[in-house]
Amino acid sequence: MDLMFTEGDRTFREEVRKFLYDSTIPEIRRKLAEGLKLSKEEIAAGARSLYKKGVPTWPQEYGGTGWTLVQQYIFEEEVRAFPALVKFGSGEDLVGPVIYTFGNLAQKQYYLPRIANATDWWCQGFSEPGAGSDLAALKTRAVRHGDHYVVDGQKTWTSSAHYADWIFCLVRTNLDVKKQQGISFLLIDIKSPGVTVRPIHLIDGGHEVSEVFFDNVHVPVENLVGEENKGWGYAKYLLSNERFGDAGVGVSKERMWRALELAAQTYVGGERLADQPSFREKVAELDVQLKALEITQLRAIANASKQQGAQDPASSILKLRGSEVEQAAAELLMAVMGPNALPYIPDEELGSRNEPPVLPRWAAEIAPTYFYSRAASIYSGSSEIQKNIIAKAILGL
Amino acid sequence: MDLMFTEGDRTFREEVRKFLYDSTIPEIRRKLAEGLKLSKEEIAAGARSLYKKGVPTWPQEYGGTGWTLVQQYIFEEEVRAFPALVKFGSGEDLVGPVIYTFGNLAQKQYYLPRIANATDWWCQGFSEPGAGSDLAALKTRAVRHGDHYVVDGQKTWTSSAHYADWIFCLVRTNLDVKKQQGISFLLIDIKSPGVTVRPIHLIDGGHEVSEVFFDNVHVPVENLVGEENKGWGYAKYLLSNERFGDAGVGVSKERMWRALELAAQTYVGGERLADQPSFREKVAELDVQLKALEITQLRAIANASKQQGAQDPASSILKLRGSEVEQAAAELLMAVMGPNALPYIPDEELGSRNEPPVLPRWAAEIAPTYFYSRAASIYSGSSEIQKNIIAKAILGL
Amino acid sequence: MKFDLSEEQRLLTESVERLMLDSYGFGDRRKYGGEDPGFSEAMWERYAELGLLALPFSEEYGGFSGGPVETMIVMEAFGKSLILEPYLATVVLAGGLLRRGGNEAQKTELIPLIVNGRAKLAFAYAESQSRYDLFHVETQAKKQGTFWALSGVKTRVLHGDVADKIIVSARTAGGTRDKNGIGLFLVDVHAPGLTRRPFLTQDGLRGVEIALGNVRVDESNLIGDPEGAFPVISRVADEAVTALCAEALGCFTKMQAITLGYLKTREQFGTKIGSFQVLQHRAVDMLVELEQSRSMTLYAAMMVGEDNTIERERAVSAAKVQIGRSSKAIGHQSIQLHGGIGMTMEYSIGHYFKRVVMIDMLFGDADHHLRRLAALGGLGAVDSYRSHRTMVATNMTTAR
Amino acid sequence: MKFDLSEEQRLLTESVERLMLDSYGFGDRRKYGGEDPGFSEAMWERYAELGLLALPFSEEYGGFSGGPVETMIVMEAFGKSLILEPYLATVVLAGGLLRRGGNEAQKTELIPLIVNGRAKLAFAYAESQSRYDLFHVETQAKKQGTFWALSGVKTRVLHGDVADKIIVSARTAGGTRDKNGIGLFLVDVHAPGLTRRPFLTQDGLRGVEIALGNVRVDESNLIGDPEGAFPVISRVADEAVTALCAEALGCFTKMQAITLGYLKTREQFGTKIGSFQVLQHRAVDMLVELEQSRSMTLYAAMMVGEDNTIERERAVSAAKVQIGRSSKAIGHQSIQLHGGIGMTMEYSIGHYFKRVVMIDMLFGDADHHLRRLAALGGLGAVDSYRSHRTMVATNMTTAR
Repeated sequence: MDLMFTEGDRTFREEVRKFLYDSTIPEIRRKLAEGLKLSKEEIAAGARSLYKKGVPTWPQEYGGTGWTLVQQYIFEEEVRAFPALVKFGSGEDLVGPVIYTFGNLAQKQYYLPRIANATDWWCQGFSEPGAGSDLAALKTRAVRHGDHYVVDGQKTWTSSAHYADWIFCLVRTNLDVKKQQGISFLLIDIKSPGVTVRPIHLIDGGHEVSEVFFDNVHVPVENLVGEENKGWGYAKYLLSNERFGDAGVGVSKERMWRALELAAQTYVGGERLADQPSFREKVAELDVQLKALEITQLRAIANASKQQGAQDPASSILKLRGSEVEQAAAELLMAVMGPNALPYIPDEELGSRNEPPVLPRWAAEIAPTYFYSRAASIYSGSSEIQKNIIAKAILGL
Repeated sequence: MDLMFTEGDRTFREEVRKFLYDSTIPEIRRKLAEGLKLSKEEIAAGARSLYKKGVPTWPQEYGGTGWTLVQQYIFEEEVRAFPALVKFGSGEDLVGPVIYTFGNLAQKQYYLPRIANATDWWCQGFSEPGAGSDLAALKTRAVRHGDHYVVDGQKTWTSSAHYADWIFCLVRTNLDVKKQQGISFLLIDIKSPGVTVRPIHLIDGGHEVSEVFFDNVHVPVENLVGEENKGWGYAKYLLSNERFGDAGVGVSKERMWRALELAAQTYVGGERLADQPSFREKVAELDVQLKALEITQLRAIANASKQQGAQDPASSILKLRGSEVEQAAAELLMAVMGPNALPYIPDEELGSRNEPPVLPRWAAEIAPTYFYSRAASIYSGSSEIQKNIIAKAILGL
Repeated sequence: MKFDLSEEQRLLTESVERLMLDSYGFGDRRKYGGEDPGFSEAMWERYAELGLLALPFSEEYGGFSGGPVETMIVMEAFGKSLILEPYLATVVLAGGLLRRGGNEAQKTELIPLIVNGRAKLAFAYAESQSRYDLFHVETQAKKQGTFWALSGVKTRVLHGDVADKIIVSARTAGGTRDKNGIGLFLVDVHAPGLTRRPFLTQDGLRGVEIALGNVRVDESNLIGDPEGAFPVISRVADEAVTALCAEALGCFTKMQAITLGYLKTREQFGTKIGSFQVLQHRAVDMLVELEQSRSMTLYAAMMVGEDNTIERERAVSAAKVQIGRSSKAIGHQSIQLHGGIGMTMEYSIGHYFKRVVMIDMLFGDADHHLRRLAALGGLGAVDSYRSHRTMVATNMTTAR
Repeated sequence: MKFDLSEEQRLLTESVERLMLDSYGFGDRRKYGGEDPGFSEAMWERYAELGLLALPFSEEYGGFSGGPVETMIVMEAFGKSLILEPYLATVVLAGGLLRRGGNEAQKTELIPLIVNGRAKLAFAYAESQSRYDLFHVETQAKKQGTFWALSGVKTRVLHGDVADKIIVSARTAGGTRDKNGIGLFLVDVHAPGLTRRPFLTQDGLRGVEIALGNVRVDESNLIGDPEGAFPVISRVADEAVTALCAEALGCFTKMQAITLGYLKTREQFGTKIGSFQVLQHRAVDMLVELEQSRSMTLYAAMMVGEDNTIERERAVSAAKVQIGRSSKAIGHQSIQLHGGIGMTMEYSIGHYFKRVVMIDMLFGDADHHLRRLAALGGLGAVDSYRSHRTMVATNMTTAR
């Protein structure tokens, strides 16, 4: 057992730092550091600068870097700390792996390069209003007519659909079988006639998710991934990738860091908050939770490197525990901010305001961050669903 | 709305104090204050001194004081603070009310005075090893033969059975109906041939509960309370009384008080623990919970005084929340005691030891108190059962 | 000990709840909030007609001499509807300062205007560095002949956008964090040198930051002792905290009811989600929090009239701790039990959540009040318990 | 980064787990504990035969030069069986003090005896007022010619009843709470003036209190610098904490398995109780705690060899915080899920519970270590994160 990063890992980290230093666009870095929103064009430019050596998490044959999971972890950590993290939709993390694992040659050749050079922004069409946690209960239908499917139905909670060029969807292609068995995986050009995107405003005041309506939308049959009615299997593969990466250690670290920055500028009862023992203990408590999560994440990575595909107990708790720690970090930020979190400053005003002058600009984002953090235990399979899965799959209950 | 105690209540409290001062046996008070165990004889003597004006919680016609619920609450509070609290089995709180509510004249005349003058120690024979939280699944049988029942079976978790003169039991008298409908309520002389009491040692090291075996035990039919096969209803009445009184505000207060006493003599990092802000905040947190519980208890009393029998949301949470607060108070005590809680001193040695000299004598009881506190959320209907009941009865889920 | 309402209190409850039911549904609230001035002037008139604006004032000024229980009743009902009107600012805060600190002339002039709904007021107590310390005042008031000249910046002045007059706390003597040396000044919003910068709050209300550039305030607009206003401010803040506890309790009550309703109707996996045991137990946890919050709100209402400052502050802080903890517990739980829909602006539960989070941050969050309570020695039950036991022990020893 | 065991480590794991499986069931433990000396001498011999007693010592004294991972492996297996033997006292504590502080003569004499199972030792560090502060030493050691004279009372000396020699910390200089001025003395238990008062522990172990009345200790039995032993004590304590984390992890693993087994077999309301969703989710909570504890135990094992004191102490404290919190969480949950049976002495789960509670109280409970961690500035990840970001920012500014 050697629990340290290897010499090779450490060298890799240095290389990543140099790479980021050389290739990141300064203006994007500055905006990220100040918590400002980026435009779609800026995100695309940022993604292209990050993808210079290939898509970090993909195999080399599909335009990826071919890095190990540990290298990917180090890259992600450095990118986040730099900060240079941008996510150009869910092409890299979600649909890309499905395409190179289950897609045909034509699909690989067409779609993968367009993700790798940040041309196509993808969004995910899984959730539906009637389904919620019961994902397989989806109702959006795709009926085959000759060389195309006709799609009718509705998706919801679709992240960044308003930016997207493409949407990958689970659709029902057979009504006569068990619900999991009649589902197919379709790639749909979001500009197709009959597709309507309508924003959902969330309680943080932002617009991140949308409803997507399909009314008699024609989709060529060559946009079917894998086999018809086998989509549930591809979706499970995708979701296990999504959950695996979802411990959110980097997000939580960054929140803790911001809380400490802010606490160093905040006076409570005439004393610097950052110096008060009870505050320091509160932070230390979170620090322990976060370290435990991080080691658990590393264990899961080590285990996954060893035997691809198998699930160990450590990985199954990443999403569950990760969302709790993320939420605790958001609460900590909020507690530090205190009454100054009261004012609401709409996104569009954020750039032009300099007030309140004693606080960093990202201060205005703190209450919305806290509000939005409540979604972390709901999206990508709620905590209740995660617990049901673990109870069944890991504990055999 | 007048949320204060009335002038009459305050006068009553003064009277109680004077009564306790006049009638309590000093030696018993001393032992209670030092956390020492009392003998059965001492408990009987203590109970007789408390019952001088009648049994506090009973109606006057059966030898009770006829006090209001508020007066009973004040009496209990004062008795505990004095301290003079002794419980001579479960005659007063559990079986007494069943007998005067559902028993016949002969039963009332025979049993009630023997409780009121601390002659008969009663214990409760409800739980069985196979039943656990599913109380109605009990298997102890009572088969009628002429003028007596023959009882066979086993009870468990029977508190102070080794002291008891009588045991009141739920027994199955009909196997052919729904489980709740074939249960009867029997009063059994524990010295009857065929009754065996075997101690269960709990993890606190004490002997408080026992198993009670019934092997061909003959019980006269006149010992049946109410009607045959109607015992479940009487048991529910009894349990609702038990839970109602079970918020344990007094127990928790006393634990918090002891924790503060001990913290005033304890130095941590060279400083008095009682003076450290983070400790004081921890206590204050418990203090808030305890006050909320106490007011909720008073609300339940006020509501019960108004409409006897009806359950309001406040009363349904008393047992549930009460056990949590009791446990939190035990944890606080344990945290204050710290490493000095390590030594285990058996009961029989407690009287003869004076060491460790810097600590009060009840210090040796702290770890056992903490261990035993875990039972609070298990006995008298576990927290899970309470939540099931509340979800159904109060929330309609 | 009576937890029942008196006949008058019952009538008050019924009338305010009826008004809310008729005119303050979630859709009404969205409408009121979406138009200037961000609340309903019509509702404000209704409050005046019903006497709600007159509640805490004594009868000689047109009031009803109501106490903390009456305010609790109104605020709880307001909480259920998430009202937007400046009741706390005008009646509880500014009204409280006038009641407790104002002179005869000030009361005679202003209280009838409040009661009739013709004047709205606000209280500017916060500064950007003050956090929850009401005595941390850097805004200066300097005496110049018969005037006072005020300079400084006050932040988070809730409803200062619609106020006709604003009561400003300012330092007349002493150091930045002294409790002595603070005065209260009644300032006209149109006074030269006063500028207001409006902002929205996270929970859909409005407020202003005020910059005071040598604003002249006549001696007649000084409220009470120019150096001794802090006890009045502190007492009114305790009353405001008690009122906010009641408002939060109203919110909790609705959050619990809405969530329970959702559990009983929403179907997943082919069944009502309320049939899942885990969700049932969570609903029970919410009920427990709600009832504990109700108990502590009652306790605060019972104790906030107490003249013994320590006893009053202990009780009020304890209640605010409970309410703050429950805001998180009930807020998080109710959103989680809803799933995604609970996160949307179209649905009501998130708005309740944001309101209770903001209530936690008004006049001290749970951690702040826990510190205050700990510094005051806790609720004091332990003191009295100990002294009682010691007394008895002494008596008994003497007797032997 | 490798979480896999090496071949040698795998063999060690197998052999110790095999031994426990064969000879240390719950029934065996009751038997061993019920007879004098409160553990099994036979098992102690088996540990010697298997080389477990030799593990951390260097080969020149007959040891195997094992590191923290090897100790972790053994302690985790021991935790699963709740062993009663004085391994921590003899090998980890006294052995650690000898390894790190002893001179050549002392090591040559004593370590082979430990390795062969022929000597048992104990460490007397605690005093009744010292709580968790290892430097709070009032027991006096005064130099008298070639002797030291020790006087004072040491409490909570685990396994001091069976020890042949006890290493005693005593003050040679400085004030009561100074870190300087502490020496370590190897004291024979039969030395004149030394009396032992035995006690049982809450979790079924044995220990003594030691009274030292002018006990003469030869200069040759002084371990290391007479005034500078604290760094050694502190380092060995960190190693003991790491070992205890692993023992607790073993306990947790069994508690989780036993409870899961109970959920799968116990029937109530006509069904296996493991089919109730609420209990399923609780079982998941236990698993999460277990895995987080495993991660932090690994982290402590990885860092306890670190020579940088601050980094080491941060990591060890963080692990002890996690283990302490999990002791409560897993302990409470496993008893609750069992119901009444979990409260009885006849059943195993309560014994595990008591052990993990006592582990929390050895060498500092979770609150103590949280304070230490907070005082050390947390785990430091934030420092490096910040310095990294600042560095990058500076570079980029320069570059522009």
